[in-house]
Amino acid sequence: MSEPANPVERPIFCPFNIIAGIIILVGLGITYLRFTGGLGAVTNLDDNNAWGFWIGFDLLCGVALAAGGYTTAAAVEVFGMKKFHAALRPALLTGFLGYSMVVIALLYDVGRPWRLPYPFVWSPGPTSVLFEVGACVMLYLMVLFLEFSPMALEWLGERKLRRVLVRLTLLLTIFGITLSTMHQSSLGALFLIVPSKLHPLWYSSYLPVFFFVSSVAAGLSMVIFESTLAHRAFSDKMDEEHKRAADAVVLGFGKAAAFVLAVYFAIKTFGVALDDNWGLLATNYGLWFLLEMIGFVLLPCFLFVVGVRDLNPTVIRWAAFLTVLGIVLNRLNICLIAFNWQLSPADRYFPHWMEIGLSVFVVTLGVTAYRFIVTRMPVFYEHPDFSEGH
Amino acid sequence: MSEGFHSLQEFMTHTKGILYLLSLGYLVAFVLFWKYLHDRENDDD
Amino acid sequence: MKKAEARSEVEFGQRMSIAVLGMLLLCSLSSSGCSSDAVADQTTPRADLVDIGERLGFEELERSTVLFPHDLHTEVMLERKEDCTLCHPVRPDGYLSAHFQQLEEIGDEELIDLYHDECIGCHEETMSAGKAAGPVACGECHRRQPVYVSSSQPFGFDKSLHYRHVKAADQKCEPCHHEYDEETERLVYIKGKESSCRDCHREETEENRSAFKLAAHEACIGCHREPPPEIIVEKNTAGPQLCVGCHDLQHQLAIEQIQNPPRLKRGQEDFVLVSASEADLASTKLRTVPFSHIDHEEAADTCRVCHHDTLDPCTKCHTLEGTDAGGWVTLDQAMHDKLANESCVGCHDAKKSTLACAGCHDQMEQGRLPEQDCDICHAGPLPDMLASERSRYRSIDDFRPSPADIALTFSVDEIPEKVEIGVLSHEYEPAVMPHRKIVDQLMKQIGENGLATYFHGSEDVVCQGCHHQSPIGEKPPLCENCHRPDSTGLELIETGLQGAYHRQCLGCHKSMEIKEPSDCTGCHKKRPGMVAAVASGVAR
Amino acid sequence: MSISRRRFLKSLTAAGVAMAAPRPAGAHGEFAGHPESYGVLQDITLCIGCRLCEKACNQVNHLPAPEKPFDDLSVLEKHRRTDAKTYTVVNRYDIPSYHRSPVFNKFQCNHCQEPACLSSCFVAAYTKTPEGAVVYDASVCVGCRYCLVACPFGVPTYEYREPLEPTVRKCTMCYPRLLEGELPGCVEACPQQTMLFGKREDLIAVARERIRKHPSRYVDHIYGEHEMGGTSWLYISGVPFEELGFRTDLGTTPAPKLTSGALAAVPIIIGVWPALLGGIYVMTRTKEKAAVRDKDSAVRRAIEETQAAADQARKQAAEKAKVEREKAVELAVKKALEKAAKESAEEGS
Repeated sequence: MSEPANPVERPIFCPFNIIAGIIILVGLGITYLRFTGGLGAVTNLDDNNAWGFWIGFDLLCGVALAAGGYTTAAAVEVFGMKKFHAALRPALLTGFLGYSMVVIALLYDVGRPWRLPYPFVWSPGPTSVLFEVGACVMLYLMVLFLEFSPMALEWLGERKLRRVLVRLTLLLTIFGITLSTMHQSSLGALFLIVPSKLHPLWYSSYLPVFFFVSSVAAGLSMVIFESTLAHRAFSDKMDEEHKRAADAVVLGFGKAAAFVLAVYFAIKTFGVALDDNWGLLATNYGLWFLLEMIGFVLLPCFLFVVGVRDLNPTVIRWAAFLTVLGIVLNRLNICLIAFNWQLSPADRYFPHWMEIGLSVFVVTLGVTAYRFIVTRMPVFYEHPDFSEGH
Repeated sequence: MSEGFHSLQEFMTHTKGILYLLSLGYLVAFVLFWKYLHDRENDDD
Repeated sequence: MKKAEARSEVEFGQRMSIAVLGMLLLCSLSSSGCSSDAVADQTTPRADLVDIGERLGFEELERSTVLFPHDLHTEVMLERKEDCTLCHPVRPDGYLSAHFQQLEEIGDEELIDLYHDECIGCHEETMSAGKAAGPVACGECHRRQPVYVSSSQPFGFDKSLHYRHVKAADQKCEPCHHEYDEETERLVYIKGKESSCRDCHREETEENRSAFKLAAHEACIGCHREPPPEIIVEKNTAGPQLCVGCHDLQHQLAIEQIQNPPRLKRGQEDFVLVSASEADLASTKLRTVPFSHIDHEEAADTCRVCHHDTLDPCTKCHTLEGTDAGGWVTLDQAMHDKLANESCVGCHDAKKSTLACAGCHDQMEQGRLPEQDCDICHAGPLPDMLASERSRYRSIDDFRPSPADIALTFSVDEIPEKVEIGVLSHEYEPAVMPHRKIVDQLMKQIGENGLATYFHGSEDVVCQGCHHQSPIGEKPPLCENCHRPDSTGLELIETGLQGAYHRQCLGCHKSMEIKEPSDCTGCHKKRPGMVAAVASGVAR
Repeated sequence: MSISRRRFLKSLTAAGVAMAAPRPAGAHGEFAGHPESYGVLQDITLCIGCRLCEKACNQVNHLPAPEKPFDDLSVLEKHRRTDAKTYTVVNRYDIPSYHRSPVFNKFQCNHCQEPACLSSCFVAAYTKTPEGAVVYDASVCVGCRYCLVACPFGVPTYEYREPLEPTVRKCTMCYPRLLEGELPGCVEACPQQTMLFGKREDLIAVARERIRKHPSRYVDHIYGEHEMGGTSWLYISGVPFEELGFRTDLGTTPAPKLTSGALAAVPIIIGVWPALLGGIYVMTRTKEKAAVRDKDSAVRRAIEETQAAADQARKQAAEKAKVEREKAVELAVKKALEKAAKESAEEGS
């Protein structure tokens, strides 16, 4: 239970730092261009395609992949599966950093970022789905911060404040899950208003439910995926109990993910049936839709099932990675590829390299912060003088 | 509440606005009600 | 652990194979979907295509229909010095049967075998003889992506062509017109009963009356091929025998048109007082309508324009209450339906869209029947006086207003030579309109048109083209009296002054397809340095 | 912290009274829009493509000068759309089958009765004015561009090149001019007066009358009467609308209704989720406690049993030992007696 014996001293100029440094420099350059030349200087956005890669990837995919926070918290705190307790803190950390990355990316995409609080303080537009998404993301960011702060306080040794926050965890978890359900589903509801621009195979009145169920699958897979990377990179930071629990977490979450993916595939089929889009499956977009559904929903579900039945964590880890890719593909499909499908190819949108560059910059910021926190704060191990359990 | 609404937009702005306020109030009330129910239970929380 | 691991390996292998198979099946399924998108679209237009599937009247076809290029085969046949009888057997009455290798109707099965044996057989023969031949594989005839597209145009037998045939047949009608004699079950010719082919030969073959399509081809091509003795034909200028001869657009335009061919005498009167049928006459109150049959024959292309079903008088089918034979269309509907080409009002209304008339009439309400105009048509004697007064009227001229009454009330020089429209000029110089030239042009065109002179009543009506609300014969008011410069319409009047000027002038030019002027400076020159009227700023 | 029962009941009654207030008119039925709202009827058959409307719009709104002058009609060769510097454009459509081709059509904001831009804006930067114009307020706009996404006609445009103060730009039906009783710039400038400005009901009546008067000139459909819940800018045309770049597949459902279902679910989730999760938590906790208690009791019982078994074993052992001792004593006594008897017999003999 104690701190690991000898934390490996990390040299400053190890390859990770160098690459991260370059990306951050490029990112800062893009930031300068963004706030001097306006959105047009840095993106391929135009009046036909108002939302591009930043909304499609950083926001939609970022929020979906940061769902690990509420899914793990639900499993451990509310459903009482204490055996996954080891995965709770890393998941909460990933969630918190994920949402911070989302908000940072939002600051770049929105025309006047300093006006972001306007809808809640100045002139609310309650009929807008974005109002609901904005409110929930802001509140959930606070909840995640409060759930993350015990780790920081343990590192800082603030005993009294930590005890108050620990007593609040249950309340925060329940409030967090409620908020997550709302904004994960509302991100899908954003596209309900444009049946004329989103391809009928992807547009459905079930969109909010699709987004929520797929976010649960994303959360579970992200926890598995993130634990794989963490064990490879920071195993020296992990105590014995955490390592031992890793496989249990992977199997448990793998089973849950298999179940959720199967449910997701079923309700997507209901979605196709609801609007009788069977004929569209024979078109080119239909082929792309089938690729997404079979290749990135059924296949990972199948791999999860195989991994769970054979107690083989590596298959589950690969399935989780495939599911994460599937979620990214689904979100990009809805926001970029199947959106404005009725326009001529000349008017269609393709991300500018600086858009992708900036997204990589934001992700690198997140990873660096993750590395900074994980190597200092008691994320993978229990702090010796706070080990009286949560 | 008395004046008529000329468009669905006005009607929804009105109703959704009240709904948000009500749900905010509900959340606070829920926590208080939870405590009100559980403060007499003897075993340690 | 060894055995368990081995088992899981096997199980894992099985599962993976199922997954891969599933993916392959999926790809093949969707790829078939893809190939259907690629369309070979170099289809060559042909006027001689016979759609065999439709021609044989099969309800639904197992494979796509065959488009048979008829002229292609006729040319090949001519090269080989063969004769049409190779495919079309001769009927007892000497005509070539329009059917293929059969004299009377045979069952569907036999038909299919007949076509397959004959066509494929002939193609194989020519192929074995080393010459180029048609397709033998199923897919090459029953094509999903047709190689040919039909550019066949319907062919109409108008007055000019009819007259050429009458001249060729030396004023005799026997060669084409016939009646079916029930007793002798033979075709006989009855003088004075000639009528349009379509009056008897309908869309579908009835018991002793072949469909119009078959009858027309058999009669026309049969005659063009071997003209009967009584037809004098110089150096075989008989009509075309190939499909393209009649059904190709270029060929149709190349047919020699005879201007106003002499009248076709079939015992029709020159002038009629149109009224309800004898039975209904007593119960009608409105005046009868003087109708110049002779003028209408000149104006109409064929008799079928009005006699769209039979050459009998309209009142036979269109009675006051309507009859089943008349499709329950009552007499007044038949005469006044403004959207039907057969009705008087409808046909007159359609004439208003010809270039000469469209200038004014396009602006006006379509098919409007102002109450006070009824007496223009209903000018004949009252129904109860009809019997006695019928003999008094010989022709339409008895009702046509004398040139004096309809003469222009203004003297020509009273009509302004030029009109300068400058009341709105701001960015542009005033526009100068060649008023007299326009009026003269319009009056010339109206004068040449019998319909126009009759219905316009007086020549003053020409002013109504632009001065459309001023009383006829009075000095027309200025446009801005009604169309106010600052209004954009919606009050009583549909548009303000600027709109009125532009709509009227540009509208008329466009309707009469007068190309110039092509831009604003064509009518009024631009005033240098002027900013558009709409200059007042709007807060950003 | 206990809320006295009386105060709790009092607050309930107060809430009840508020709910019973009279229901607003047209609460759930169709909405007829502002009675006096204006609109424009655009007669596409009259437009001659002279672009004077674009020129007027540019001047009236003080928009920057375009690259090509307004009387240069070569721009009509390519299909154009509005952008941040142009609120309206005229496009040419060559339709061979139509005898009066080419046809010109002017595109600008349609000022919907139920605007998608207003419904989607989370700072309510748009207002559907009683006069009918849909106007935009840059002072609250955050620049999220959801209105550009939501508008089915693709009307709002954005100043992508403006780094710090980007605003959305679109036709405002010349709202400031309307307030001064003037006509929109394009309506006033059009030589053909193709566009009729007036109350929306009157425009619909005029449009129907025109179609009735000239059945062969117009397609019998007023575009904008019902599309997306109805627009204030109405069109009548001589050519089917889809050939002029209009979208005829938009349906008649107004934009706010599309998202109202999803938004309605939000309060339900807020209402149900905490209770549900709280319940599950309590269930798992009590199960845990019960499990713990069962474990403890099971442990306790196990201990007692073992003790009982041990006591019993000890008791039995003790009895057995006693019995053996008694037997041994008897044996000893018996032996002693025999010995004594033997001795007495020896003495006796």
